[in-house]
Amino acid sequence: MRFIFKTSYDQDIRLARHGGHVFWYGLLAAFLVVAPWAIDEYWLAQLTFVLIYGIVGLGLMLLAGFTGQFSIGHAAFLGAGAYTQGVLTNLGVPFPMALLAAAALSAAVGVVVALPALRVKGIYLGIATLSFGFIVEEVFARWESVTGGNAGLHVKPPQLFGWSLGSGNGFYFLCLVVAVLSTLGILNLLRSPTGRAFVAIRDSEISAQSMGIHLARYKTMSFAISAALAGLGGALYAHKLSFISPDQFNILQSIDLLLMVVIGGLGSVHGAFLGAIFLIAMPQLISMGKDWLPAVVGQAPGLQGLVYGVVLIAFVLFEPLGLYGRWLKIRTWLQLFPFYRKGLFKRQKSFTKSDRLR
Amino acid sequence: MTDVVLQLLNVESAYGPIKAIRGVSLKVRQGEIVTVLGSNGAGKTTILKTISGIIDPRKGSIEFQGKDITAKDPAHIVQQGLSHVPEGREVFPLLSVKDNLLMGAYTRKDRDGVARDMESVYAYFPILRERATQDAGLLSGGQQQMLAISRAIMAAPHLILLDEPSLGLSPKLTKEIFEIVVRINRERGTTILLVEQNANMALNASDHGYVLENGRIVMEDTCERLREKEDIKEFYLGVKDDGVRGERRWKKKKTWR
Amino acid sequence: QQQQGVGKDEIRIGTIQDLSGPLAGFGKQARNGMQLRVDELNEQGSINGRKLKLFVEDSGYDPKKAVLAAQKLVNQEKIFIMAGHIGTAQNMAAMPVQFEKNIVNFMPITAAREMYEPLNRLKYSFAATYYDQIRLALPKMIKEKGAKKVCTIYQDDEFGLEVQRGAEAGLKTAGMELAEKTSFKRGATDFSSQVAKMKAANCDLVVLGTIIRETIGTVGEARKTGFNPTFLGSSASYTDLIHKLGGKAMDGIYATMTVQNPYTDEQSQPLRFWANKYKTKFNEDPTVFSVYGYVIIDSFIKAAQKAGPNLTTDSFIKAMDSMTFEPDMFGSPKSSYTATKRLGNDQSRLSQIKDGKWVVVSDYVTP
Amino acid sequence: MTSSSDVLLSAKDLSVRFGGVLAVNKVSFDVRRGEVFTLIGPNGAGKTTVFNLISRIYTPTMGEITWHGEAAGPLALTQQAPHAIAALGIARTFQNIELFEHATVLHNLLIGRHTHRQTGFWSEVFFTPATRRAEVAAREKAEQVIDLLDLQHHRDSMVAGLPYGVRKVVELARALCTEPKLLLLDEPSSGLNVEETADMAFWIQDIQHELGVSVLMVEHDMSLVSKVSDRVLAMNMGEVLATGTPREVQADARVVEAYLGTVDDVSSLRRVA
Amino acid sequence: MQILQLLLSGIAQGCIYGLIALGFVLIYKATETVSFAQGDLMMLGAFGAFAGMSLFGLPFWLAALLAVVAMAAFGVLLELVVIRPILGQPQFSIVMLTIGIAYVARGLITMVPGIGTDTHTLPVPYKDQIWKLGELVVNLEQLAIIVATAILCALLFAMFRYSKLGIAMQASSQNQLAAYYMGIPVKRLNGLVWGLAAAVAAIAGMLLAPITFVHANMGFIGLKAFPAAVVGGFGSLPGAIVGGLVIGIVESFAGFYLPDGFKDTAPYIVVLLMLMIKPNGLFGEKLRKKV
Ligand SMILES: Nc1ncnc2c1ncn2[C@@H]1O[C@H](COP(=O)(O)OP(=O)(O)OP(=O)(O)O)[C@@H](O)[C@H]1O
Ligand SMILES: Nc1ncnc2c1ncn2[C@@H]1O[C@H](COP(=O)(O)OP(=O)(O)OP(=O)(O)O)[C@@H](O)[C@H]1O
Ligand SMILES: [Mg+2]
Ligand SMILES: [Mg+2]
Repeated sequence: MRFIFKTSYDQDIRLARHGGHVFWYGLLAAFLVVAPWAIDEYWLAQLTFVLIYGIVGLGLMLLAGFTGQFSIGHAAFLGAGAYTQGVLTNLGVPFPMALLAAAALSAAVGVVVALPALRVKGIYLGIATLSFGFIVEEVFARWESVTGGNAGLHVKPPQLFGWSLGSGNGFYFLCLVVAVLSTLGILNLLRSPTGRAFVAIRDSEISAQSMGIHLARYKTMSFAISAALAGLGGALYAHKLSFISPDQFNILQSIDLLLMVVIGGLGSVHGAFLGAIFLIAMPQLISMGKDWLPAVVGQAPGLQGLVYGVVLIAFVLFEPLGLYGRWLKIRTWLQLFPFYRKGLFKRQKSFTKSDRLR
Repeated sequence: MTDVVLQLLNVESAYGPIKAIRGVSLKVRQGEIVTVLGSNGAGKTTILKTISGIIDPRKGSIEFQGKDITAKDPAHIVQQGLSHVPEGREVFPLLSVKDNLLMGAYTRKDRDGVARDMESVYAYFPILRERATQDAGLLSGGQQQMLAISRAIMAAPHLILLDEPSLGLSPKLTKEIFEIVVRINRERGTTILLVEQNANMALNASDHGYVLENGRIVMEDTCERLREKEDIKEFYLGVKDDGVRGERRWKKKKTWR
Repeated sequence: QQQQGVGKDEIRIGTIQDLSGPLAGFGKQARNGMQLRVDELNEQGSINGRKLKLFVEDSGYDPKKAVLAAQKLVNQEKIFIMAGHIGTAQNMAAMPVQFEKNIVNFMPITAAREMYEPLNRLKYSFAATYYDQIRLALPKMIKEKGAKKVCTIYQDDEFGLEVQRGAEAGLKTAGMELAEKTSFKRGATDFSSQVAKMKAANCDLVVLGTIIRETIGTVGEARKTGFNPTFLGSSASYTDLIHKLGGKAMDGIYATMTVQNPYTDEQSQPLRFWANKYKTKFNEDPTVFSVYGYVIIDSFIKAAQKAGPNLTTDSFIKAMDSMTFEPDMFGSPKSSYTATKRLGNDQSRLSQIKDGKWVVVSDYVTP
Repeated sequence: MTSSSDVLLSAKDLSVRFGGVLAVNKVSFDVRRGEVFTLIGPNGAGKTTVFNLISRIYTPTMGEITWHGEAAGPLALTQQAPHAIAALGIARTFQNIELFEHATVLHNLLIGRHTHRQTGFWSEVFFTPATRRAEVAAREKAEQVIDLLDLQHHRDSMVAGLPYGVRKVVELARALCTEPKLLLLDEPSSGLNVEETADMAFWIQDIQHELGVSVLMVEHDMSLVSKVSDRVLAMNMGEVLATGTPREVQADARVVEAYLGTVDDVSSLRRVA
Repeated sequence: MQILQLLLSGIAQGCIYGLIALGFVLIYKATETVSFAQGDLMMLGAFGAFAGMSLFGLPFWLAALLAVVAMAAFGVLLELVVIRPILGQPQFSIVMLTIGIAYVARGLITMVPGIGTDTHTLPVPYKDQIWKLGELVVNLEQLAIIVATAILCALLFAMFRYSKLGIAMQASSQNQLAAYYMGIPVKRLNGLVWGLAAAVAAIAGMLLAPITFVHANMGFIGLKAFPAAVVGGFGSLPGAIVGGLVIGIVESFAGFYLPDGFKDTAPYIVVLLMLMIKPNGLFGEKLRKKV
C-alpha cells in the first residue's frame, strides 16, 4: 500500500502522482516508441488501429463518461473527419492543415448536433444523435460531387514535409503523436475548471447551473471537443483504410464506438484506450479461437457476433466498471497483498432511481 | 421470550471497506416504541436498512417475529409485516399521491381495509387528499414526508421502522406526527422502531432507547431513565433557545466511551 | 528470395468472407464452394506436388475488419494469393495491404469496375459487372417488349448505382432516357411509395437494382396494386430465393446472370452431379455463390498449373495473362485475360422465372 | 424604514402558479445587507418556491425581484439567465441536497469556484503556468472553507458515501466557495442533531459576521431561527403572515396557530402508565 | 386517389413502427431502460413461428400461440439469467446488456445450419390477400397489423393505468428502493415485464413476417421504431402508435413527393424537428425535478 503525504497543492494537480506512475508510463512510452522494430507488421497495424480508435474513444469518453451525454451517432463525426481529410488531401492540401481542418469541421458538426441535444436528455438525446448519424450518412452518400457518393473515396497517403507517411512505421508514429497529444490535452482539460464543469453537469444539472455553469455552453463545448477528437481519429482512419465510403460510418460503427468506451470503463481516460484494444483485438482473438472449436461451431457464420455479444454481456454482468475497473481491482489487490480481505470488492445491493428527473 | 418482535444479534454491516455498524444487538418487544439516538453518521440509517434487507450484513443475525430474515430479499421481508419509512422520503415521483398510497398497500389483499386506512391517512394529513391526483414529485419537502409516513401506515404492518420522520416538518406538524405515531401504537398495537434527531420528542414518545455512536451501541435503557442522564441532556436534548451549550463553542467530550 | 505462401508441398490461399454480417449467407456459400474445390484437388492430386490450403477470415462486411483480416492473412498467415474476397468497399480497403506485399487480388466476389480498373498487375476480376450486364441486356429487352417508358428502382449504394448507371448507358444506345428513378436504403421493407411513383409515371419496363427481399417486395407491391410492367434484374437478383420466397407473384421477371443456378434436379447431368455432391458435403443446396467460390479456385488451379513448378507472383501473373478459360458446366462464357485486359468477360445471359424456376431465355448478349 | 442602500435583494408582489396551486401569492420582502433573514411557515407554504424564484429555476407569473448587489445599480433578477445568478453573488443550498455525488468533497468545492474561473479553454488544454497558478489558488480557497466548516476528515471522500448531516455541511461549503454576497440556505439544520445544529448556528453567525455575507434562510428549528435571525418572515399558503424580529413573529397568534402549535408541551406523547 | 393510397400505405407502415415501438415503451415504462434487443426478440419470435410451421408442420394458429408462449418464457428466462444479476445498476448498463443480447440472438440464429443465413417466408393463412375498395387496395397482412396494434395498445394502456400490477411496475421503475420498501416484488415484476415484452415482440415478429420475411437481420427495422417512440413521447403507449403513424405517413409522402433519399431520412428529420419544438414528444409529459 502506498501512502502519499502531500506537502503542496501542486501535488494534487500534477498528472503523475508519484514515482511509480512516472516509471510505468515511461515504460509504456518506451515500448510504444520501439514497437515498430519490436513487433511484427501485423501487430503494428493493429496497434495503429488501437491508437486511432483510442483517439475517437477519448472524445466519446469525454462526452459520455464525463459529461454524461450519450451519443449513438458518433460515427457521423468520425465520417466528417474522414471525408474532410480525404477530400482535402486529394486536393493537395498539406497534411497538417487537412488534419486541423478535419478536427475543426467535425467540431462544427458537433456544435450543430448539440443544438437539439441541449434541450433533451437520456434516451431522447440518444435518439437525437442516432437520427443525426443517419442524416449525415445520407449526406455522405448523396453529396457525390464532394464525397464521391456511394462509390467511395480514395485517400492518398499522407505527406509531411515531402516525406510519405503512408507506410506502416511512419504512419504509426503519426498516430502515436496525435494520440499522445490528444490524451495530454484531455487530461489537462479534466483537471481544470472546464473538466470539472463537465462532471458537474453529469451529476446534477440543476446544481451545476446554480454554481454558475452555463449548461448550454458547456454541453456544446463537450460535443465540439468530442466531435473534434472523433474527427481527428476519422482523418487518420481515412488514411489507414485509404478508401472510405458512407456505409463505414453507419449505426453499427456508432454502436461499436459506444461499446468501446463502456467496455473500457466509463469515466476514465484509460478506458478509452483499453476499450480500443478490446474492439480491435476481439475479432482477432475470436478468429484465432475458431480453429480450436469443432467445425460445426467454429466454422459456422455468426459465431463472431455471438461471441461478441456474450463477451459484452459478461462484461456488464461481472465488471460494470469496464476494463479499467478490473485493472483498478487487480492493482489494489497487488498493493494490499497479502492483506486482501475477501469482501473488499463485493458488490453492494444498489437501486436505481428514475433518470427522467435529473 | 415470545413477545420479542425484532431481535438483532451482533449485526455488522459495511459499505465496501467501511464498516458502518459493528456488533449491534437490539431488541424490540411487541407493542413498544423503541428509539435509536445517535449523532451524524453513527449508523442509525444503516441499522434500519440492514433490518429491511437493503444492505446485507457481514455478520450477525436478524429475527423478525421469530423468523430469521437475515439478508433476505427486501420485498420478502416487507411481506412479513414490516414497513420502513426511509430517510429522504423516497416517494414515487411520477405517480399520483393516491397511487403512491396504493403502492403502500401493495402487500395487502383486503380492499375494504385499504379503503378505510386511506380515509384515516387523509384525516391525518388533509393536504394529501387535496393533492390526491398530483404527481408526488411535485409536493413540497414536508408534504412528501407526510406521504412517506402515510404510505407506511397503509401497509398496516406489525412493525414500522421510522427513519427521521420529522425531517423537514414544521414544529407543529412534527408534534402531530409524533402524536399520530403514538396513536397508531396505542390503537393498533403497532410496534415502532424510531430513529430521530429530535430527541426530545423521541424520548418522550418512546418506551425504550438505544444510543449509537460510531456504529456501536453505547447505552441502552428505558426512556424515562435516559432522559435524566447528563450526557443525553447535553448532547441530544439541548433544551430550548440558548441550550445547555449556550454561547460555548467548544464541545464537551462524550463520557460513555 | 523465397516466394511467400508457396511451400515445398503447399500453397496458401487466403479469402475474406462475410460470415457474421448482412451477407453472412452468401459469404458462407462462397466459402463452401471454395472449400469444395480445394478438397477435390487435395483428394485427387496436387498442383505440381503442392496441396492447397485455404485460410478464411471473417470481415462481417466491415472494411475496417477487412483491412485487419487482410493484414493477418498477408503478414501472419503468409498467403500466396487473395481469392474471392467479398464486397466492394472491403476489397478497396484491403487491396493496398496486399499490393504492398505483392499479393494478387484474385477474382473478388463483387461486380464492381474497380476490381479491374484502373489497371494494376495484381488485379484479376472474373464476372461481368452489373453495369455491363444491364447496359447490354436493357436495349435487347426494350426491343423485344417494345417498351416506351423505362424506370428503375435501385438500392441506394454502390451496387444499386451501378445498375442504375448501366440502365442509363443502355438507354443511351437506344436513344432513350429514364422516365423515373427511385431508390431505397439497404434493409428497407416498404416500397409502396417507390412503386406508386413508377406507376404514376406509367412505366412499362422497370430495371431492378435490388437484391432479394427488395426484389420480392417491389414486385409484390406492384402486382398487388395492379402495376404490371416488365421487370429486369441483375445477377444480384438471380437467385433461387426469389421464387422460393416470393411465390407465384414472381413469375415472369427477368434477370441477367453469369453462371447458372445449380438446381439439384437440374437437367444437365454434370451440374446435377455437382449440386448433389455439394449438398451431401455441406447439407444445403448450392447457390450461385457456391458456384462463384468453386469457379474461382478452379481458375486459380488452372493458372497455377500453367505457371509451373516455380510458382511465384510473377510467374503466376505471366501464366494468367495468357489464360483462356473455356465455358464450363455452370454455363459461364469463355473468358480470357491479358496483361491489359483484366476482366475475364463482360457478358451475361438473360433468364426468366417460369413456373417458379429460373429458366435461361437467351444466349450471351453481345453488343 | 430602511434606506434603500441597505437593501441587498428585494422581492415585490411575487406570485407563481402551478396549475391549480397558487404556490406563492403576492409576497414582498427585503433582505438587508449583512442580515440573516429567515422564512418560516408550514409545509407547502411556498418557502422553497421563493428560493427557486430567486435562483431562476422558476419564473414568477407576476412580480419583481431586484438585486442591489451590483455597483452599477439595481438589477431585475427575473431578466437573468439561471446560470448568471451565481456570478452575481447569490449561492444556494437545496432542501433535498443536490451535490455532485460521484465526486469528492474537494472536487465539489472546486466546482463551487466556477464563477471565479479566469483561465481560457486553450490555456487549460496546454495547462499553462497561469492555469496552474489559478488551480492552486482555487485549492487554497477551498481549503479555507474546509477549515472553516471542519471538513478536513472528508476532504477526499466521495459524496455518495457521506452521512446526511455531513452532506448538508458540504453543500454549505460548496455555496461558500462561490464567495457569495447572499447565501440562500434551505433548511440547513434538518437532519442534524442538537449539537450539530448548534455548530450550524455558529457557522451561520461566522458567515454573517466574519465573511460579511447576508443570509436568506428557510428553517423549521425555532431555536436556530431565534438564535441567528435578525428578521423573520412567516408565510402560509403562499402568503405573508407576519414579518418582524424572531420574538415578534413567534408571538403572532396566526403563526402559532398555523405553524408553531404547542410544541413545548410533550405530555400528550407520554404513555399513561 | 393517389393520395389516399399513399396515406393508406403510410398508415399500414406506421402501424408496423408503432407495434415495435409499443415494445420499447412497454419496457421503458416498466423498467426505464431502452431495449435494443426488442427488434431481435421479434426476429426470434418470427423464427419460432417459422420453426413451428415448417419444421413441425403445425397449423398457423397453434404455431403462433406456441411462439408467443415460448418467447414469453424466453423473456422471463432472459431476465432471470442476465438482467436480474445487475438489477439496480445504472440503467445504462442494462441498455448495454440489451445490445449484447441482440448480438447473441442474431449470432445464434445465424449459426443454425441451413436456416440461419437464409431468408424464409412464414406461410400465414392471409398471405398475399388483398381487399379492393374501389381503386384503393388494402392489404390483409397490413390490416392484421393495424388491428393487432390497436388491441395490444389498448390492453397495455389499461394495464398501466388501472391495474395494481401495472402501477407497481411503474413505481419500481421510478424508485426501486422505495418499491422494495413497499414490498413490491421488483424482481418478479421485472421478469414479468420482460416476458410480456418478449411476447409482444413475438406477435410483432409474426405479423411482420409476411411483409419483411423471416431472416436474421429483420430486427433492424427496430431502428425506425425508435423515432416513432420518441415522436410520440417515449413513455406513452398511445404516443407510440401516433408516433408510428406520423413516421409512416411522412415516409410514404416523402417517398412520393420529395427527391430520392428523403424517404429514408424523413423519419430522422421529423424526430430532430420534434425534439426542437417539443422535446418530450407529442404525448410525453414535461418532467422537471422539483428541488
Ligand atoms: N453508500 C455509502 N457508501 C459508503 N459509506 C456509507 C454509505 N452510506 C453510509 N455510509 C457510511 O456509514 C456510516 C453510517 O451512516 P448512516 O447513514 O447509517 O448514519 P446515520 O446515523 O443514519 O446518520 P444521519 O443522522 O446523518 O442520517 C457513515 O459513516 C457513512 O459515512
Ligand atoms: N413545480 C411544481 N409544480 C406543481 N406544484 C408545485 C411545484 N413546486 C411547488 N409546488 C407546490 O407549491 C407548494 C409550495 O411548495 P414549496 O416547496 O415551496 O413548499 P415549502 O414551503 O418549501 O414547504 P416545505 O417546508 O415542506 O419544504 C406546494 O404545495 C407544492 O406542492
Ligand atoms: Mg440517517
Ligand atoms: Mg421546502
